[in-house]
Amino acid sequence: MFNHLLSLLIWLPVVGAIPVLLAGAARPHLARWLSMLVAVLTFVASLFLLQQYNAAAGGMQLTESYLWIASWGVHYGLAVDGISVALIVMTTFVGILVIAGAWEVIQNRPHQYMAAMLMLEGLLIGVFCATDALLFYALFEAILIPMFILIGIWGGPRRVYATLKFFIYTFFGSVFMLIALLYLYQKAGTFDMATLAALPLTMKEQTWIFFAFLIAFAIKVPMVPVHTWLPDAHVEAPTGGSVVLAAVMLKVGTYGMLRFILPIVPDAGAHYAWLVIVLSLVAIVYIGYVALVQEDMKKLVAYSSVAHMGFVTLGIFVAFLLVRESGDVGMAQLAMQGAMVQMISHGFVSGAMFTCIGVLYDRMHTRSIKDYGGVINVMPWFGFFYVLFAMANCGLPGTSGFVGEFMVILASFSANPWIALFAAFTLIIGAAYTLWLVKRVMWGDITNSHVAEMKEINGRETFVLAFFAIAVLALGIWPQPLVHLMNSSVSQLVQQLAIHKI
Amino acid sequence: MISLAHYIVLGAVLFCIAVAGLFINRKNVIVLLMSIELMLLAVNMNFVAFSRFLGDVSGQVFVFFILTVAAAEAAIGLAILVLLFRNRSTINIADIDSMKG
Amino acid sequence: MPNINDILIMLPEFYLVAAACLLLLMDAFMKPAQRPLLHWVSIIVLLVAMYLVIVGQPPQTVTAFAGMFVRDGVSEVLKVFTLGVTAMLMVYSRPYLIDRKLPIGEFYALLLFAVIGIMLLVSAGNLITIYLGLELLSLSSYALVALSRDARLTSEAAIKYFVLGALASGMLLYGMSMVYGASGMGGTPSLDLAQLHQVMAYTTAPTLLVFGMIFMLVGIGFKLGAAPFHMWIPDVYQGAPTPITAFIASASKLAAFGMAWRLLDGGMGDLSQHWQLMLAVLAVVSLAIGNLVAIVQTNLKRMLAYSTISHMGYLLLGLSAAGPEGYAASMFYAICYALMGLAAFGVMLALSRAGFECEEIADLKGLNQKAPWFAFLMLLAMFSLAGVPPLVGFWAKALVLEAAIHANMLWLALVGVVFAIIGLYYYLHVIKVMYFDKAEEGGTLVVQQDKSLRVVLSLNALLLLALGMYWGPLLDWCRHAFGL
Amino acid sequence: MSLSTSILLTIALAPLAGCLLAGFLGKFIGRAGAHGATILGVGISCALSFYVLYQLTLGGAEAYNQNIYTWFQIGNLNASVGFLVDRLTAMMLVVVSFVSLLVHLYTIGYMADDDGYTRFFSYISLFTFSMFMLVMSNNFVQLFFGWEAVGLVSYLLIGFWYKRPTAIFANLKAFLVNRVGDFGFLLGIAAVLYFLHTLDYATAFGAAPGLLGRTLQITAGTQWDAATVICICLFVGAMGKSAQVPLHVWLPDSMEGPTPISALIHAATMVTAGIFMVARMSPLFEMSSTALSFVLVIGATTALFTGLIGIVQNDIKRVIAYSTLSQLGYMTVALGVSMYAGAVFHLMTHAFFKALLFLGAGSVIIAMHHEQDMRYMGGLRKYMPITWITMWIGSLALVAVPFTSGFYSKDAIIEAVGLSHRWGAHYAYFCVMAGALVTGLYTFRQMYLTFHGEERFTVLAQHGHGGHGHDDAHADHGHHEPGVLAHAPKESPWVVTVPLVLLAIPSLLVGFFSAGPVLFGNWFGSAIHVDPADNVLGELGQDFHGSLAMALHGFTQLPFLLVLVAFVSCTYIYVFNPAMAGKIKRALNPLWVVLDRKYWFDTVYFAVFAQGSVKLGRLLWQAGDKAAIDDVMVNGSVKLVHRIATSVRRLQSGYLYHYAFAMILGLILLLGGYWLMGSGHMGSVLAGQ
Repeated sequence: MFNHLLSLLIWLPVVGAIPVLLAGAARPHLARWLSMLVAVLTFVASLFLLQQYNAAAGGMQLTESYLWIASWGVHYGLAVDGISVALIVMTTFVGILVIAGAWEVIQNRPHQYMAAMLMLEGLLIGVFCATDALLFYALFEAILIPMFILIGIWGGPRRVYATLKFFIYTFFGSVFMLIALLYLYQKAGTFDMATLAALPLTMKEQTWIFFAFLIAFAIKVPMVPVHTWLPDAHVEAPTGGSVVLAAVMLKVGTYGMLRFILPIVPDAGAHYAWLVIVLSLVAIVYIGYVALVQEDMKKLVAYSSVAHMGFVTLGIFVAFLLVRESGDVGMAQLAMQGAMVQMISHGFVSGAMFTCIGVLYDRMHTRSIKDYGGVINVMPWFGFFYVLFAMANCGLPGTSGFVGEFMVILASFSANPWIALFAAFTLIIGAAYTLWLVKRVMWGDITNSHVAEMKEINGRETFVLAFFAIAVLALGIWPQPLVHLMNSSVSQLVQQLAIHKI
Repeated sequence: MISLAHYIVLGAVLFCIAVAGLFINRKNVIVLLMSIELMLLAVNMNFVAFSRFLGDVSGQVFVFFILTVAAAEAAIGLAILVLLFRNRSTINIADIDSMKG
Repeated sequence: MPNINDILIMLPEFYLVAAACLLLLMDAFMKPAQRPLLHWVSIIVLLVAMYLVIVGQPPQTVTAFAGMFVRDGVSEVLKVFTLGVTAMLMVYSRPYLIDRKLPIGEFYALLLFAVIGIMLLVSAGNLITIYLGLELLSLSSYALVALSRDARLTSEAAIKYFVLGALASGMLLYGMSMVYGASGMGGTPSLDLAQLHQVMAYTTAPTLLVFGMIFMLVGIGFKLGAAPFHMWIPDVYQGAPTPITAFIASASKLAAFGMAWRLLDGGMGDLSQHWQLMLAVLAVVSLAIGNLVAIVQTNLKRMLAYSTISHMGYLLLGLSAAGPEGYAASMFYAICYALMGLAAFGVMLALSRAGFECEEIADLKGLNQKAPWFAFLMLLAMFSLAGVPPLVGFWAKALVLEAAIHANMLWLALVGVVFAIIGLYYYLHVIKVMYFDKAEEGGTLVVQQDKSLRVVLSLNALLLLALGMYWGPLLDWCRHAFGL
Repeated sequence: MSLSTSILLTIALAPLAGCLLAGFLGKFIGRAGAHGATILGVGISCALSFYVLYQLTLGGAEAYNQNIYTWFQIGNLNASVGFLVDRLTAMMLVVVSFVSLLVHLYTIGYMADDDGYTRFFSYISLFTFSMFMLVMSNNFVQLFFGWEAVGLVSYLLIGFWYKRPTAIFANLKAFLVNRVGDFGFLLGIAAVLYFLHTLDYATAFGAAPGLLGRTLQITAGTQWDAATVICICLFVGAMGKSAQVPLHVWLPDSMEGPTPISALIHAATMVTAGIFMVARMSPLFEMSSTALSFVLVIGATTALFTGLIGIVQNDIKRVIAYSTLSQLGYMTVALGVSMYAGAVFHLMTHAFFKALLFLGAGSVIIAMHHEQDMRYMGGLRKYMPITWITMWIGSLALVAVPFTSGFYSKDAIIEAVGLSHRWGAHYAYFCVMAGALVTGLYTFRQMYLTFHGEERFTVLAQHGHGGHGHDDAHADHGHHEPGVLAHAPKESPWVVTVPLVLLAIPSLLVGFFSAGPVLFGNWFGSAIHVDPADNVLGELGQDFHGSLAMALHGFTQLPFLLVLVAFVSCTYIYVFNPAMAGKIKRALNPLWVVLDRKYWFDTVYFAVFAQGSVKLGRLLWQAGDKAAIDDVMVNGSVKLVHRIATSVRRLQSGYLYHYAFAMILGLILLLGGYWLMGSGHMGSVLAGQ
């Protein structure tokens, strides 16, 4: 029954979106419950996946492969390794919370909203288990459509600018990746990622392909200096949109790096690792400062996402340095593992932060920090969650936010103390912008009469936030299960780093 | 003795005149129709010359077709011309610019 | 001596000619009340023709009338899609014609003649057949453009189309005459494409030949609407009645591809190293002008006109690869483009009615609130035109890009994608208007109630999605047509 | 026999359970339930801690070192949560749990009328748990966990009265300054991992000797000694946590929190975590005398100069806060001369008498209706005798009068510094010696201002004890002008005074009984490693002949004389000639200003780091993100495309003849292009035939 588990995971939400859409604007409640049903079923399916996947063995499992386009040898190829499994489970988990979070918040055409969300979820899952480069690319691009709609219809005042910027920005990056893929197809005669990984390439070719890939994924992650679409998109997107964007969509970029840059162009990757590392450090420090002065809560958290994703890219490419220069495989695994954990953790933390901001926004209809102050006085329980997630956001041990950053910093010290020095700077700047936000929003006496009228979070919101909190704490207190899930896959990735293709 | 080259040159000259007529003339649409006819004549000149000198009739056959089509073309052209005149009571090319950009 | 075989081979064409003439007679003797009947009649006629084409499909290439007429894979594919596309188009245009009281009979008859022209053109084996097909198509198109007699823009569009078209075919002919001459120098002169293929090898006047080729290139460029021979496209698209625009944008692009392939690969195959680069240049210019100018358009038809130009640029990418893969990719592109364009214009037709032409982009404001389904169909069409997966437009682009890379023209592929990014903007703009803008009060949007239109249009748009999900068969068909 | 895991787990988790109960179910179990649950939890840990101490000292149990569960396992790197319980830990456990228990008790009285009653109990229990995790850790990861967790609780508690702008400023400041320390600490851990390939104490300490001669390439050409890098990085963490100059600025502000936590967190336990950590890391620190000199100098500076500030403070809690800073300096100095045992010993005694002083101050503050300014106190001794006496006991211990516990710890440190030959020892010796005088000055001044002299407050007409004097909501807005009390001050309830008494006892006696074994008896055993070469404590031990002799000998020593001087002068100034204080202040005005401004640390930090970062951030945002990337690159290119488009569209002039001309042009270009570059092809083609 599990032979087509992955297909099920992809198609269940995508197809499930159709009845939701058909429920129509007339029957919003039917649409909501249907979508919740679909989301829950998907989550259950992903739990089966978790149980089916043999973490100890590692490698690609639950493979499905059908010839899709014969004349091009394109396969409908799906398979997962530990990393994909983790990401997929996170996606489905967040999927439920997003649907619940939008429950009665979205009044304008909820059926379309929910349907778009489900489509998005399905496509994202697809991205995480595609083993055929062309399939990956198609899904990679296709996720833009529902997100474009989500931001454009249910977004804020400048939503049109934001969503166009988001779409064109990301599209811009990926077309070069398409060229690179087609070029690889010329050489290899297939789009199968495993085969491409084995394809020998000269340094010149690798360099060009590397940059083609890099621009595509760097924009998605996003890395400095191609990150400016993210704050706008986040600020304008509806809460659910922001959550999915931050929690899952950004991961597509780093995931792509793992699946394409590492195995296909390892030498160029190693040769230009310093570039990515520098950019990541810039993201951590520079963006930290930028986040510090944001007046808009969502913008602030969006910038902090950029900084946190900096750790993911940092971890991945520090692994290059460690393997190629220090030859320290153990440390490389630590770095890579740290990047992976950071991906998952950031999914939960940023998702939770955006949900919190959504909760505030639904009550006050403003995201500007100066309108708040003393919220804790009227919403103590919400305050608890908010502070918890804030602490996770500035990497407090015991929360998931700490684990990944800790691993990456530790590992990068072995590569070069200076990298660790700049990376560790996030301890200070991260705490600064997050806690200053908390100070201005949560603490203090009530100055704004509207704040005084705010209602404590209701059951639904508590449900959503509580689940996020559980995830954040669980990962923080006992990351080993997650680490174990990805460990063998990570070590295989790291071994690939050492392979020279020239 | 007139060689093939002369005919070809003549055809080319006719063709150039026709083309020139097409974009130098800015007054009258009728002139455009005439230039088009002239262009076709240049083509026919070529075909006939070639087929005569290379001793192959297919060229001349083609010419017949061209002549026929040209007639039809002229008919439609004039019809459109009439239509144009009825709609705007002018056939001055410089005035036909309501669609641009 | 023509024998029965020749007749059989050309049966679909003969049948269509007869049908078209019959249609004219019916139109002449019918009472106005019955005229709408012609609509169904002509659709059936087309479907029957399609059937004839399919069943009569020869196992391998056959020729008729001493090679004047060729039936091979390519012609079959193009014919099938031409007929299909035109049939769909007829469905879309019925309400339009009725609302505006346009002369139904002439419309269908002319459309049929145009289709016959296309069918001749795509299976021409001889310069004469090419010319005849082309002219049959062009002349009927001129007339069709001028069909709504009392519109200012229409007549202007018609005259521009006519004059430029005549100029183009004049150049084509002039080029043909040169080629004919060149073929005679050092060998037996001929108008037969198959024989012209050899000319390069023996001719003593190669320059003449290449010049002829270049003149013919102008004709091809004009028919495709590739810059700088594109000037007619925006004005004609905007001025012509929307159904005609749709026809020019869909069926006659198939014809243009067929003609280009016949002439370039069939006739001038040996000169590929010359026209390859020229086509590449045309492609780049078309991509640039089409995509750039489309951005600043406010009229939807005009915007689609410029987008056509850019799409022809992509099509040329495939052609300029000068190999069967490239041709297959181009044909795939032409077919997909025909479907996409048809869908887009179909939505416009569905939203137009007596006294209201839906052709400004602003007319689509808030369509998602008024008619979500049609907004969705338009969304599919737009994303497909923009080349966003999972819609077929993306795969078409991918194919031609791959062909270009295959022909070691990486730079061309890069130019292609860069302009794809610019192009993205104006398609997204349409979606933005439909989905993100509020419909203004008392908006004029009403969807045609015509069932057949709704159904066929939906199928058409969903086909873009379906093909995007599973485009293998179509591609295989195209490749098979080129013997791959 | 060995310690049982379950006992240790109970010690750690009992307070956590109490915290969760009080925190999440506070609404249901009510105030009594809340303090009942938490006190029970801490009580259990306290009892068990004493049991563990007993086991380790008299019960003959050997140190416990086991992993509880694997935190993560990557390759051969294993990060676990585990306990290392030796005598060092046991002592910390006892101190922490004991003080914590008393503070819990005390809180019942102190916070009686506060709205956040249950929340407060949940916080301090959470703190106790975190502190246990810190001291019981057997590896660096868990250490860091506890390290930051106590920081978090400190953050929450400083900002406990979150309505006060000063409070929420102070807690942010505290957290950030601590983060600066943690920044170094984390790098230190990274360095440990890099050089020793483990995060586990035992393994790391075992491998520590291997650090000898290993270096770290910082920049091309500069090699730093590995041990020095590790130790200094780790010590930076200690500087943050234990408020050593220049990272001391957060501690005085932390007095914004309720007094019980000032006693518990910011005097007795958390701030000493740094000291504990360095003592725990002694095997590493012994590898680098450079690092130790660094520690020494920092400590000495802190000891003297923060003490000086204490002299000019008027807020009773701030005086004690600065004295805490100064005492932490003493401990650090002790570390600096590799006298780890001494440092920990002083840590313990200090915990008792400083907690006592804080709680006493709290008692005074209750009596004064949350008036903390000593200028409006005076003559309180007749109102609150217990507080008065216990605080005198604490003060005597603080100034290290012989026989008090403070004497044994502090005097030993001073002596040891005198003996040490480490670089910077002389400077340190001067500092700690002068520090003794300074300690005396601010301590006696405080006592006199508070309990002696004439009453500088006025009492309004008596009316019923609304107890709203305790009400912090009132205190926040301070709408009673200074020095005016609703009703006369009175002794605090028993829940307040009992802890005072219970703390006074160890403050007096613990030194006398434990000085011998702990300081000179190598009581810590393997827990602390000292390189024999510079084992000053050992030297000191040569002429140690029992606590009694040490105390008597102490009377003749310079430190005691300095204290005497301080006592006499304070007595004269504040009892017999109150006007004198003002005169001296005027006379030494420049000095007074320097101290009053706290050497301008805060001013500079705020201007440079706080405002500076904001300015920098704004600059980067506007110039980088907005201008350079968005306006120029992104929107700029869009505008460019648009401009090109608008110009290109003009080609579409609408005139037929232009269209025709364009076509001709195209033709000519193709022909010309062929003419220019095509001939080459022609040649090749013709050759091919």
